[in-house]
Amino acid sequence: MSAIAPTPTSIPAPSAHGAFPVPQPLLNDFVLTVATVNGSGSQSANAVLFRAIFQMGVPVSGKSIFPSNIQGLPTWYTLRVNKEGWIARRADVDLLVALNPESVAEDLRALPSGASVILHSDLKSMLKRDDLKVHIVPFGELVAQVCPEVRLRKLVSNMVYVGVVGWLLGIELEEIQKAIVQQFGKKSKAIELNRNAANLGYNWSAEHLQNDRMLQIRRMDANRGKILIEGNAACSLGFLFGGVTVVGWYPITPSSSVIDNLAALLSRYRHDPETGKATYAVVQAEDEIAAIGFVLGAGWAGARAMTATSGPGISLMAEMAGLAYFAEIPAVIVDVQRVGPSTGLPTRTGQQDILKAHFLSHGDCRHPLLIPADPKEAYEFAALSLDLAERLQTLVFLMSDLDLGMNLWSAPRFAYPEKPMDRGKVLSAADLERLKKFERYRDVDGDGIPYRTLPGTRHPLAGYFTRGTGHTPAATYSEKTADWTENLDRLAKKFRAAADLLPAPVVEVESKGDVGLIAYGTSDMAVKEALDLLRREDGDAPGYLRLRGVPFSDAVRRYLERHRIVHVVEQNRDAQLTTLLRMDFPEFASRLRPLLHYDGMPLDAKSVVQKLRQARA
Amino acid sequence: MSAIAPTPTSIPAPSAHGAFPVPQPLLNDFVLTVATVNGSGSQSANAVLFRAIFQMGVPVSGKSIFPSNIQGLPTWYTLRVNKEGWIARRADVDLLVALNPESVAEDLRALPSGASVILHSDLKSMLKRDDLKVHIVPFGELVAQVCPEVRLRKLVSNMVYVGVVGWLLGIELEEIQKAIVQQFGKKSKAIELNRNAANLGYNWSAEHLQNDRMLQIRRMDANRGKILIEGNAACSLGFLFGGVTVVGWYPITPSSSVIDNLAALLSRYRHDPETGKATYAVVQAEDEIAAIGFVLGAGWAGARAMTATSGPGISLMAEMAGLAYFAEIPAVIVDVQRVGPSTGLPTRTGQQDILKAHFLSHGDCRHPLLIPADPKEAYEFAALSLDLAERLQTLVFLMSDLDLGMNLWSAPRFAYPEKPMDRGKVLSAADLERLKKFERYRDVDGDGIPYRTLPGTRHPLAGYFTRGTGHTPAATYSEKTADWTENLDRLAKKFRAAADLLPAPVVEVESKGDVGLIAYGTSDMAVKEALDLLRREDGDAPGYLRLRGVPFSDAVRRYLERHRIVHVVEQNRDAQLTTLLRMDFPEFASRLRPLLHYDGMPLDAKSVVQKLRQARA
Amino acid sequence: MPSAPATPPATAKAPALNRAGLPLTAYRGLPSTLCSGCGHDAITNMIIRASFEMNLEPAQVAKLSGIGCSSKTAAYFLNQSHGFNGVHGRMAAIATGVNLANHTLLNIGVSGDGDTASIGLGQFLHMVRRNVRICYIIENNGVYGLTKGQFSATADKGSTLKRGEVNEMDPIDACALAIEMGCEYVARSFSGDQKQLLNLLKGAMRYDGTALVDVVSPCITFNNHEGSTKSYKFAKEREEALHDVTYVPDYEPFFADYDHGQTHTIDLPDGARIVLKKLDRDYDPSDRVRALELLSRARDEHLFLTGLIYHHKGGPKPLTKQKKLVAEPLATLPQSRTRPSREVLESIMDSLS
Amino acid sequence: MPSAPATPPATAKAPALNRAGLPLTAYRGLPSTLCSGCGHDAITNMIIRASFEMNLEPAQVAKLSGIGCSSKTAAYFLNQSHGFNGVHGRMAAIATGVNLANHTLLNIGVSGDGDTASIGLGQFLHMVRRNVRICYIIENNGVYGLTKGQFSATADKGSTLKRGEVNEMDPIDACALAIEMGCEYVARSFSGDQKQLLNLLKGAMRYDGTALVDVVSPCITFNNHEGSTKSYKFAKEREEALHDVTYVPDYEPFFADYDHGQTHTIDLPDGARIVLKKLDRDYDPSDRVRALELLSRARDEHLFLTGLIYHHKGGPKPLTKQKKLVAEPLATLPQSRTRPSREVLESIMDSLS
Ligand SMILES: Cc1ncc(C[n+]2csc(CCOP(=O)(O)OP(=O)(O)O)c2C)c(N)n1
Ligand SMILES: Cc1ncc(C[n+]2csc(CCOP(=O)(O)OP(=O)(O)O)c2C)c(N)n1
Ligand code: SF4
Ligand code: SF4
Ligand SMILES: [Mg+2]
Ligand SMILES: [Mg+2]
Repeated sequence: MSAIAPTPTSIPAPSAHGAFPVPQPLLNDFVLTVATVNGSGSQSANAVLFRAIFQMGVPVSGKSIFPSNIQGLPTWYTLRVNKEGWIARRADVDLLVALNPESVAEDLRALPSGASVILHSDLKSMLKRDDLKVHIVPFGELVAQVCPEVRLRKLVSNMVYVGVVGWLLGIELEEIQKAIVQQFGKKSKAIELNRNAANLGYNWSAEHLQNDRMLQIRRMDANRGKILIEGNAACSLGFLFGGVTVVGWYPITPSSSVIDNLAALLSRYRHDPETGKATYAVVQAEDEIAAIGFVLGAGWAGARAMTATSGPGISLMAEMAGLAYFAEIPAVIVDVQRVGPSTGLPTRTGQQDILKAHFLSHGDCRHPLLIPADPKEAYEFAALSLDLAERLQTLVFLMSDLDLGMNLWSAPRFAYPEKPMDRGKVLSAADLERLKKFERYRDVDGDGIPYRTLPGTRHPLAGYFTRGTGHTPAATYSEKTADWTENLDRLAKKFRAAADLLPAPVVEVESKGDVGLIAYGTSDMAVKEALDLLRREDGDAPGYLRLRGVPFSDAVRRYLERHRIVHVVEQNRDAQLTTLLRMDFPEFASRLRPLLHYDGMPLDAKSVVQKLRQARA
Repeated sequence: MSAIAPTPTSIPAPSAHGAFPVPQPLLNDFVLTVATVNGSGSQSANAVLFRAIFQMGVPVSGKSIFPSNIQGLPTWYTLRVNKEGWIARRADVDLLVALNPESVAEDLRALPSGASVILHSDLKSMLKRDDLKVHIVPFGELVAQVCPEVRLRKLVSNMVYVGVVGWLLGIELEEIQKAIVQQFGKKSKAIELNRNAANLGYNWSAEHLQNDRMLQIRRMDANRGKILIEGNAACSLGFLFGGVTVVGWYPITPSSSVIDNLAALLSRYRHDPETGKATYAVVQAEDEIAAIGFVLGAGWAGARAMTATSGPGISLMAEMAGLAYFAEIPAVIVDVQRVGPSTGLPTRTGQQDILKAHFLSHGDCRHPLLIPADPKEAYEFAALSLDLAERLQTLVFLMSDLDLGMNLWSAPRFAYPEKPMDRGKVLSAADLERLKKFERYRDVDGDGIPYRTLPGTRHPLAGYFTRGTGHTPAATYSEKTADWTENLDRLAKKFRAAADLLPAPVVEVESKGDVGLIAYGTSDMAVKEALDLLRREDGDAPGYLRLRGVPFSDAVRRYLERHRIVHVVEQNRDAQLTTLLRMDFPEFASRLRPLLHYDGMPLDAKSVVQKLRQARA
Repeated sequence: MPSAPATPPATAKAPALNRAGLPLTAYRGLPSTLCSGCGHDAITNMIIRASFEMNLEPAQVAKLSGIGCSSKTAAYFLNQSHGFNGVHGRMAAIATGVNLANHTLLNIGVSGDGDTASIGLGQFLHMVRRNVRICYIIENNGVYGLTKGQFSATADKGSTLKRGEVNEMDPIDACALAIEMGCEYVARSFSGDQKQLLNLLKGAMRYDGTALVDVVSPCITFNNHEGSTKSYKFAKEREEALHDVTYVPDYEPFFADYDHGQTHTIDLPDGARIVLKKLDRDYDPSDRVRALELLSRARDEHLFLTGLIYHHKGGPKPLTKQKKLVAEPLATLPQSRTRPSREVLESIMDSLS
Repeated sequence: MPSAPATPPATAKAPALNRAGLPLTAYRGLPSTLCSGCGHDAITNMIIRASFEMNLEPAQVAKLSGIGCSSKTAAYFLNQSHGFNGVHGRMAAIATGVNLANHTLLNIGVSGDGDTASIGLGQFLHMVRRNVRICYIIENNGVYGLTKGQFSATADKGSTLKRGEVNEMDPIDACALAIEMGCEYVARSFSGDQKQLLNLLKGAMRYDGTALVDVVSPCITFNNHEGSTKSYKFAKEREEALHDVTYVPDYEPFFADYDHGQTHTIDLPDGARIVLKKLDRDYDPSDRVRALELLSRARDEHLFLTGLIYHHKGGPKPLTKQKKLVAEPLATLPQSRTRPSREVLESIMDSLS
C-alpha cells in the first residue's frame, strides 16, 4: 500500500496494474464502462451497480460522460474499482457493456485487446474483432419476460445488465437487491420490477455465459463509515447547515442540482415547527443577472445569500460582481465549472473559470475563491463561504466543477459544524447607542474590513447609503482622489487579509527533492495516483501541495521558495491558476510549469504521469 | 531641446521649470486652472483659451476634471503650456481662475506660494493667504455691461475670464476673437456676445489689474500642420474611414462621444449621393448586451461592426465576448476606460480594464487589444481594429481612456489610409464553385485562421451553422475530446498569430543601461517627460518601450531579455498589464516592476519621476 | 409597514411631529445635486412629504435605485434610512432580494425611464410578475438625463431631441406593460401635479405588493424644448386627471357617505383607503381591459392622462407570501432557527451510507 | 424575400420541385436529437414545409436561435442556409444585427419560452419595438426542457411540475406583450395543428417586420403530465381556433368572392394574402384593444385560443426602413461606397486646424 493511498485496504496481493494491463486476474482493480443512450434510464442501473460494489466495501468511483441533450444521444458511465482507493478516472476499459447502436462500433474499436464485452444481441453484427471476450445477451427477450408493460421495458432492461454484470464480476446478488431498494425508496412496484430484472440477468448469465473470473469484486472493508454523495448535494448540505436564508438562481448545467438538492433540504428541514413557515426563500430568477441581484439585495439587507451557476452565468454576473466588491456586500456564487468558452461543452468538466471568476468585473477587483477537491470539502467550504462572505463583506466564489458536482463519490461522513456562524462585523442599535458614531467604510480595526449595519436597525445612526461610486469612509459620495485611492488600497488590504481566513493549502505529499507540484480541486485524485505510480515505477516523484483557495497565503510563497521546479496541474488551456501565482509571486514565476489538461474529461493519472515524464525529459 | 521632446521649438531660453517652481518669468511654461461649476458653460470659454494659445503656435494641452453630474458641482479645467511640448498633466498650478464658491477655499489652499489667482469679487472674503498674487475681478458687474439678457449672463461671464486671462498672459486679443468664431461657428449672435465679453475682460484688466508678466505666452511656431481633436473624435474618424457599416451602442460616459461623433460623420459623409440612402446603420440599443448582440449579428452577416462603451458595459458584454471568440465572429469594442470597479468614478481616467477586457468571458479565451496613446493612433487603430477583427475573425478591443477620449489634443494631421480594407478570409460563391469544398473551421493555411462565407452567398456549399458549443472543422456539433482540444489549440494559435498583425511596440527612448521601462496608452506623455527630467536632473534614466497591443510580439520578449529591470507604468491598482507580461514571459517576471497610478487623474511626470527615484533608492 | 403609535402628533411650537414622532425634516436627505428645476427634485419633495404624512419609521424603509439622475435622488430623501444605489437597470432584482431578506421593510424604489424601460425592462417586468412589495417610482423624462439627453424607450413617436433628431418608434408604456404583467396598483402622474402625486405615492407606499407610479418628470436641461412631449409646457398643457385622488389613512374617519356615483373607493391593507372623485371622464380603474384600452387610446391620441390607472386585488400573492416566510425577517433569524440540529445531519448521513 | 422564378414547378417523376427549383428535401436539416415525440420536431417539419411552399431560396435565409431544446432545432431545417445558434435569450439582438447588415435576408428565429420570456424578455420586447424583420417562432412548452423541466415564465398559474411543484404566478403572454409593443403580426398556434401552423408561418415569413408565432409545443419528457397546461392532452382538448387560416401566395389566383361576412383578408407585402375564415367566434384581429381583451379573457378563463390574434398595418416602419438603408446589403458594399474620399479627410483636417 502506498504512503498516500487514500483508503487503507486489507487485500494482500499488490496490484501490478498500471498503464499497461497484464494478463492476470484483476481483483478489485478494473474499469467498467456502460455505453448506452441518454434518457434511457440507465442512470438508476448504474447507481445500483455503484452502490452494490460500495456496499461490498470496495473502493469505487463513477464518472458519467453524458451529452448535452435530453434523450437519444450516446452516454457512457464508467465505474472504476480499485482496492487501493485510486478512484480518479482511468481511461482504459476492462469491461464494456455495449448497448448503444450509435456508438457501438467506436466503443468496440477503442477497447484494449483482451477486454471483456457484454454485448446486446441486437448489436452482434457490429463485432469485428476476435481479441475480445464477448458475452452476448438477448436483453430484449429477457426484459420481456419480467416486464409485461411494453412502455416500461426500455427502462427495466437496464436492470438486466446490472444482473449480468453482477454475475460476471461476482457482486453478491443480495447487495444488488439492497442497492435497488435504496435507489427506489418507497416505490414498491419499481423495486419489484427492477429486482426481478436484476435477478433474471444474474441467473440467465449463470446459465448461459462463461465466466473466467478475470475481473472480480471481492468483499473488502474500505467503506466503513463512508457515505455516497454527489458533490453538488454535498455543497447543498453545506449551505443548509451554513444557515443560508436566501437563494436566487437560474438553471444551468451542471449547477442546477446544487439548488434542486438545497431546495429539497430546505423544504424538509427549515420550516418553523410551530407555524410551518419557511426560514428561507428560494426564488428562481429570470436570468443570472437577476439571480445575483437577488443575492446582493438580500446580502445587503442581512441575509446569508447565495446562488449557483456555471460559466455563462458567471459572465452575466460580471457587473454585479464588481458592485459586490466595491460596495462590500456579502455574497456567495457557486461556480460548478463546465467546459468553456461560450456554451462550450455543457456536460463536460474543467477548471476553466478560475481566472475569470477571480477577476470578474471591470476595473481593479479580485474576489476570493474557495476550491474544494471532494464532497467533504464541498460541504465544508459551502458553509465557510457564507461565513467568509459576511466576515469579509465581499463576494466569495466556491469553485466546484462538473466532475465533483454531478458524479457520485464516496466520502467520509460529514461533521456537524462546531463553530457558530460568523455573521461578521454587524453593529446593532445597542452597539450604535454605545459607540455614538458609525462610519460604514472606516477601517476601524486595521484589517481593511469595516463595520456595517442592517436595514431595519432602529437607530438614527444606523442608516447609510450604499453605492458603486466613489465614497468616503462615511459612505458619502466622493470624487476626491485621496478618497478613491485610500478606499481602493483598503480593499486591497482586505483582500490580502482573506488569505489567512481561507483554508490553508495542504501538503499532500512531502517533497523529497526540490521539485514540487501544485494542484487544486478535482485534479487531486489523479495527481496523487500519478505521484504514487511515478514513485513506484520511476523511484522519483515531486512533492505535492494542494491549494484550496485564492488569495494565496504565505505558505504558498514558502513552498515556491523551497522548490526549484513546481509543476502546476490545471484543467484548462490558459494556465489560469499559474497566471495568478505568477502575478502574485513574480520572483518564482519561472519555476512554475503548467501541466494542462482541457479535453473535458476528468483528469486521469496516466496523463499526469506522461506529462511529468515529458517534463523531466 | 531634449532628444525626445515631441515638439521642436525655437525659443532659445532653456526652461529651468520642473518640480520646484523658481522665481523667474515662466515663458510659455506654466499651468492655468479654471475652477468653476459644471453645466455653467465654461467649456466653450476654456476651448477658446486653448485654441487661442494653440493658434499662437505654443504647445498646449487641456484636461477637464469634471464631476459625474449635469449641473452644479465643481469642475476644473487645466491648461498646460509648455514650449518644449511636454503636455502631460502637471499638478502644480501657476494661475488659478477661482469662480466656484463651493471649491474656492480648497482651491486657494492648494496653491503653491507665489501663484497667481484671478478671483471672482464675490469670493474675496475666502482669501486667507497673503503669499499669492491676486487679481480680483467683478465678473458680475462686467457681464452685466455686455449682456442685457439676464438669463444668458452666467454663460457669457465665462468669456469675461477669457479676456482677463488673455490680458494677463499676453494672449493676443485677435487670436481670442478668431478662436471665438471657430468655437461658435455660424451662431453670429453668440459670437457677438462672447467677443464683447472677452474684449471687456481684456480691456477692463488692462485698466484695473497689475501685470508682472511672470506668466507669459509668446508666439512660437510649434503647431504648424497640427490639428486640435479629442481622442473620441479621432477614433470616430478612424471608423468612418475604416468603412464601418453597423454600429450598435448604449450611452455611457466617457464613450458616448465616440458614437455621437461617428453618427454625425456618417450622416454627413456616408449617404449615397444619388439616392440619399445610408451606407451604414447606427442603432442605439436598450443596453450593452443588446449592443454587442447587434455587433455580433452584423459581423457574422458580414458587416464591419463596432460598439463603444466603458467598464460597466464591458462587464455586460462578457457572455457575448466569449461567443465571438469561440464562434469566430469579427467584432470591435472600443473601451474608453474610466475609473472602476463598479460605477466607480465615471468622469475620471484610468487603464483599469486591460486585464478584464483581455480575458473577458468565462472559460479559456483571450482577446487582442489595441492601445492607442494619442489621437493619431486612436484614428489609425480604429480603422485597423475593423481590419483585424475581420482578418482574425475575432473580437478586438480598442482600449482608449477618458483622458485621451474626452480631452482636446493637438495632433499631426491624419493620413488617408493607403491600404485597401482587409475583409479577411471570405469565400464567395465563385470561390466555392472553384474549391468544391468548404469547411468553416478548418485551418487551411496553418495560421489558425479559417475561412468563412457570408449569409446570402448563393451557393449550395455556402451555408454553415455557427454555434457557441463544441464543433468539428466542418462546423457540425461535436462533444468529442479531440475535436474540442484541436479547436481550442487552433484558437490559441490564431491568437498568437495576432501578435504580428498588431502595431509593433515602439522604442521611444533607447536604453543606455540595463534598466528599461514599459508603458502604454496615455501614460506616454508623462513618461517621456519624466525620463527627460530624470536624464537632465539625475543624468540617468531608463529606456522606454511603448506597447501598443496585446498579444505581445517577439520584440517584447527581446526587450525583456535585454534589461535587468523593467518598470511598467500603469494607470491601475492591480498591475494589470504586468500580469499579462508575467503570464506570457514568466522567465522575466521578476524583472518587471509595476509603477502604479490609480487616482483617476491623468498621469503626470512628477509622480513617475518620484516613483522611479524611489525604485532606484 | 410604519408603526403608527396611538398618541396623536404633538401640537407645541416645536416643528410638527407626525405619529412616528418625527418632524418633516427627519425625512429629508442630502442636498440635491440635480439641475435646478429638474422634475425629479419635485418628486423627491413629494416622497419626503408622503413619508412624513404616512408616519414612516425611517428604519423600516429601504431606498433603492439604479443609475441615472433619477436614481441619484435616493440620496436626497429619508437620510436616516438605508439606501442602495445599485447598477443601471437592475434595481428590480436588488429590491427582490431585499424583500426576501426582510419583508418587514417598505422598499421605495426610484428609477428613470431609461433605467426601467430600456436596460431594465426585463427585470422590471419579472419583478412585477413576482409581485415584490415595493413602491416603484419611475421618474420619466423620455431621455437619458445623466448621459446627456439621448432618447429613452419611453420617448414618444415624433418627439424630437434638442438637436433635432426625431424618434421614429412608439414609446414603451410602463403602465400598460405592468398591467399586462399583473400589477395591481398602477398610477401615472406628473411631477408638477403635487397633490395628486402625493396621494398616489401614499397609496403606493401602503400597497402590499408591487405598486407602480410612473411620473412624467421634465428634464430641464435636455428635454424641455419645443418638440418634446415630456416638457413642462407640454405636460402642463396636456395633463388631464382621470379623477381627483385622496388618500385616507386608517386612523382618519372615513365618511362612507361619498356619493357613490361620483366616487370610487379603494381599500388598501390595514384599513387605509384611496378615494377617487369623478372628474370629466367616467373611468373605472378596476377593469383591466378598460385600463389597457385607455392607455392605448392615450398613446394614439397623444393624451396625457394621470391618476390611478388601474387597481384590482385578487391576483398573485405578494412574493413573500407565496414563499410562506416566517413573520420575522430572514436576515436576522438566530442560528438556532437557521442551522438544523446535529441529529438532522446524522440522519442525513445515515441515509447516505 | 424569396425570388420566385417565373417557370412553374417541374412535374416529372423526380421529386416535386418548387418555384425555387428545389425539392422539399432541400429544406431539411440534420436529424433531430430531441426526445421522440417532442412538439418542437413537429414545428420543425412545418418550417420545412412552409419554406418549401414559400419557394424560399436557402441562401436568402438566416436561421437564428438562442439556447434550449427549441433553439437547437435551427440545425434541423434548411441545412443549406446559414444558421446562428447564439447564447441563451439573446437571439433578438443578434437578429437585429443580421437585419442591419443584410436586410435582404429573411430571418427565421426559433426560440423557447424560457429563452424569450424569461431571460430574453427585455431584448425580445425591444426587438419588437424596433420592428426588426423576422419570423419569430416561440416553441412554447411552459418549461425549460434542456435544463430538465423547471417552470418557465409562460407556465400557467396553478399548473404543476412533474414532481408536483405548483406555479403561483400568472404566465407571461408573449402575444399580449408583443401587441402592446406594437407588433403587427401576432399569431398563436399549436404544434399539433399542422395546417394552421403552416399557414401562419407562411404569413410570418412574408411579413415585412417582426412577425410573432407563439406555438404551444409540448415537452414530452418534462411537461406532458396531468396538471400540465401545455401537454398534448390539454392542448388537443382545449384548442379553439379563432378562424380558419389560409395563406394565398401572390402567384395564385385570389378569389375575391370570399363571403365578406365570413372571411377577413389580410394583405401581405408583394401581393400575398392571408384569408381568415370565420368559425364559431366572430373575431376581428385588426382591433388592438379587442386582441388584448381576448388574450386577457383567455388567460382568466384558461382558454387556449389559436389563430392570427392580431394584425394591423400602419405602425412604425421596419427598422431598416427607419434607417433608410441603401438597397444593397451593407455587409457587401464595396470599399468605394464605405470609405469616403481623400478630399473628405483633408477637408475635415482643415476644419480641425
Ligand atoms: C451598464 C451601464 N450602462 C450605461 C450606463 C450609463 N448611464 C448612466 S445613467 C444612464 C441613463 C439614465 O437614464 P434614466 O434612467 O432615464 O435617468 P435620468 O438620468 O433621465 O433621470 C446611462 C445610460 C451605466 N451607468 N451603466
Ligand atoms: C446564460 C445561460 N443561462 C442558463 C443556461 C442554461 N439553459 C440552457 S437552455 C435553458 C432553458 C431553455 O428553456 P426554453 O427556452 O424554454 O427551451 P426548451 O428547452 O424548453 O425548448 C437554460 C436555462 C444557458 N445556456 N445560458
Ligand atoms: S440632466 Fe435632466 S434629469 Fe438630469 S438633473 Fe438635469 S434636468 Fe434633471
Ligand atoms: S426535453 Fe422536452 S423540450 Fe427538450 S427535446 Fe425532450 S421533449 Fe423536447
Ligand atoms: Mg430619463
Ligand atoms: Mg421551454
